[in-house]
Amino acid sequence: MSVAMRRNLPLVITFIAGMLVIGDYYFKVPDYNKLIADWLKFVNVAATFAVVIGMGTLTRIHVRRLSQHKQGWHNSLALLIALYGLLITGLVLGEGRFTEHPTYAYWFNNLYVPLDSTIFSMLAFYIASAAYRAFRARSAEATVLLISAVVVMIGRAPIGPALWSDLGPITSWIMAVPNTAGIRGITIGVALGVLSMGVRVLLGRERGYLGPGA
Amino acid sequence: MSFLGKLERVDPRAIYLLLFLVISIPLIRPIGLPISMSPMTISYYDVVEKIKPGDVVVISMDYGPASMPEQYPATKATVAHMAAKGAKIVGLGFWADGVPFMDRAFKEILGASKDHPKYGIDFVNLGWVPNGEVGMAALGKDVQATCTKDYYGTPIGALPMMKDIKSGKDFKLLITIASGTPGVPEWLRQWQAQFGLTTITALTAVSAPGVRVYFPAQIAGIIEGLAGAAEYEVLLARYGYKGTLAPPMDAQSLSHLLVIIFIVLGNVGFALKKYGKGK
Amino acid sequence: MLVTLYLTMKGIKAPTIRKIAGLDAIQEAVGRATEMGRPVHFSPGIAGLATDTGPQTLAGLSVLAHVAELAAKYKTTLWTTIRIPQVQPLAAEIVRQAYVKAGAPDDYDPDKIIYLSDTQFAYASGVVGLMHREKVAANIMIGGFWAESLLFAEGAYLTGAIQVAGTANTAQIPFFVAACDYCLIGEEILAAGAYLSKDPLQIGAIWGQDYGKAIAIVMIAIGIVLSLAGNKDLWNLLGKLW
Amino acid sequence: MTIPEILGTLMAAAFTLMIYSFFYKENKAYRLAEHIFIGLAVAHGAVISSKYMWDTALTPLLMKGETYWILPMLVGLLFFFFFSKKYFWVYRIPISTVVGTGIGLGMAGLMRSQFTDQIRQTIGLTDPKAAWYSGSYPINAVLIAIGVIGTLFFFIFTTEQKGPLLYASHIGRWTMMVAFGAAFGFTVMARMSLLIGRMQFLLDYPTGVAWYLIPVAMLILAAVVLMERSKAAKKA
Repeated sequence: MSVAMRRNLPLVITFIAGMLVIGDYYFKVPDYNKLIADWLKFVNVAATFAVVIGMGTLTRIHVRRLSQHKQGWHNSLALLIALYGLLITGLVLGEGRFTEHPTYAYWFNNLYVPLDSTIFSMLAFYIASAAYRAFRARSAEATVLLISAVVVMIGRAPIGPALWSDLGPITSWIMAVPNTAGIRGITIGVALGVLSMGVRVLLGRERGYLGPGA
Repeated sequence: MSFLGKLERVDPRAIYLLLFLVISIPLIRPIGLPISMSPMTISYYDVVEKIKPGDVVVISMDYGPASMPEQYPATKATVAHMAAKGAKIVGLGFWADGVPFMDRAFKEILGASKDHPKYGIDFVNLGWVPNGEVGMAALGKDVQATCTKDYYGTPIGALPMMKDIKSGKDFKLLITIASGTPGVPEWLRQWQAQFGLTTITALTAVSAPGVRVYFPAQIAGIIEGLAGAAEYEVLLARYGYKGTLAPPMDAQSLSHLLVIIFIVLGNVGFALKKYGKGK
Repeated sequence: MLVTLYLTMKGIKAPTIRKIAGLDAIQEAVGRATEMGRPVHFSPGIAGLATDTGPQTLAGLSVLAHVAELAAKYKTTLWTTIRIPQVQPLAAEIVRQAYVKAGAPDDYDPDKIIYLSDTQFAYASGVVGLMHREKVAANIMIGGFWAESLLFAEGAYLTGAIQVAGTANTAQIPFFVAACDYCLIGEEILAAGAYLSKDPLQIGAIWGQDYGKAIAIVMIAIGIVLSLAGNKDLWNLLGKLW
Repeated sequence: MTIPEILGTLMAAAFTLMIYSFFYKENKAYRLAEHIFIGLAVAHGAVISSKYMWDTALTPLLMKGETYWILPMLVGLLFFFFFSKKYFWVYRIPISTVVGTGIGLGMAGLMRSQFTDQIRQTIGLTDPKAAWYSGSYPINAVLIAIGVIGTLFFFIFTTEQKGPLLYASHIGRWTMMVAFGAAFGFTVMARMSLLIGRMQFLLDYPTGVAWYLIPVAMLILAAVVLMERSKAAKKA
């Protein structure tokens, strides 16, 4: 296949796929809309295969570490056992019930779920240390950031309004007025940015995602 | 370096340890600090309060286990409130990991889920609806075709209350317990905009500011985070609902105060350093 | 926007783009990592490609191309972590080509573009762990980020890394602003591809964006006056668009 | 509680503490938990994807004979050309399908929900009877409009920011700073809630078995710290 085609085929497909989906929003033709609903499922099914690439490369990295007895190889072993153990439980032993199989659910609920919420909860510590570090009255702008953060933080604490009854409304004002304005301005900007980016990608001008020189 | 000078650069580990203590102590020994009331929570309560017996309400689990501590109390309280008002509840979820919480809430509030004598008559759990926003659009157009079976595998035709529920038009109220995508904006685009349906939501506190811009025009009531849920529990006390959020609220208040104290200390240290040098 | 694209294509006007400090700082960050002999970490965010936040990931990948070229040129180790499976081959290809372009194809190591599961917090735990073990000196994150934003930003701060971060998810920008050295806000990341490529046509599209904003500004200014006067005409008119 | 339940709870608690040990510093316990988590998460992702594929494509294909479902699977298989040196570029076919669809989804309806609707919300009718802190109170409506306009000026890229434009974009910066501070302060609540949730798990009855692990973890931590101190002392 020619080089030109190799270069252009992906761009043509991108363009067609994008236009199909955009058209679905603006034209209410039942048959067409149904086709697009199926198209989205098509794309999701096709995209699913990429999971194997991720799994493959990760497995390769850790098998290599394991076989070379690199530092921390036992962690690689643990990773591979966890990966393939759960995978086999879900797919082979799962009797077609996948995640609903009791053995799967046991490991999922007692390992996966607590790990997930524990990592998430680390944010509590980090938000405290980040606040301590970042909120210094270095400049006028930083002071504004600091004050609005502190006011909202007290205002949103369950005890806040009990300390000072006007805090509730002041917090609401900050959230309703400057916060709304700032977020809305950014949102409008992002909408235009996405539109412009979309046009660039659909017309094949922005190809950074295909690699430099693609 | 003097003690005050050190305030500028405290080892983060000291902050972590203090935070750990400040949160565990009230959980072991509750203090009973007061709880305030936000207007958004009141609106949320008022909307549910207006439900008449027999009104069909859809409640969607759009969160996962990670935000369960924050979202589940609101889920449970909302189910209790709807049950008290005699609503016909259609439970479902667009997050696969979130749907089990619907089942759990039914069990904890109504005593049982699929084995309940009124299951299929007063409430159903349609389970996970895949494909995010696309799925929402499909569900709005045709409920029966999108959810052919409920969470427990019963065909939708075998559930008496689903007989008259064909599309998004047949609902009186939409409640999404949301924490990300798909969540509020998707529901607004696919349901609220299409059917003019009254919509209320319980959110994680972090997604709340982004959603507030829709209040009150598109979203009629918001429960914001755990504090919102605690306020809602207070309002529900008149129905005899027993909440669990008072001790966590103590921990919450204290942790906020701790963070503020650290910010103040940091700034004192910073100011001393800055003006100390100036001399 | 198509009009401005047309104008730039015909060479009638060549707009210039203002400085975006965050993007210029990338070079500084990679340079500093090189001096310290420590690696760089890059994340293109966690937004799936086939979702409406996908454009943010594409924006991140455009920046990755730039970062990888710098890393290849300076011979600095670059770790790229991936959450979305479909992004893995794209990122690997971008980094490989960047090394080829810099004339150092042998320095390319596919094992340094790691997929760390498509679960948000498993990915986050992996990234934080990696940043600490490898002692990264520069942490660059451009793309769609959610709650993990602060985990990465604080995690990298504790390793002493210089950080450049950007996202269009409004809820996460505050954390990047507070915890990172340089922050790209919203629209800036979407303009990054055009800014870095210096392709006049792409900049033409950015120019079109500015007209969009000008229209929004004018409409809001007129609209608020009308609204205070109790007139709803513009409001109704806008409701009929699109 | 049955034995597996108790073991499950202990396991959950142990892993919770292993993760928290990171706050002292990056260490072996955290590393192990992290690797196991990633392994589990990759597997979970694969299982969920398989289930999705099974429900969406394979069931209609095998049970209902809807043969066209073979198509996306063939397209998906093209991803594997990524591992081929020669036909490497073929993997760009599925990728561009996905990217195009994503861009389309991003653009469809975007101008309405994030552009015109946002403008409309800014210029909706004001209500002098609204509470003073509500966004529809006239003065606040004007302030919001000024804030939005300022923020938009901040994002003007192709005109140099000087003169009146600079002032306008300064208003934008200030507005955004207040917005960011507020959002940060607001989020503190959510993050503390998560930690409280974890602590409740560790401390609560009947899962209170987890309680006993905290002192154990503290002892291990203390031992590790002492060992490191003595090592450091020897070196010195």
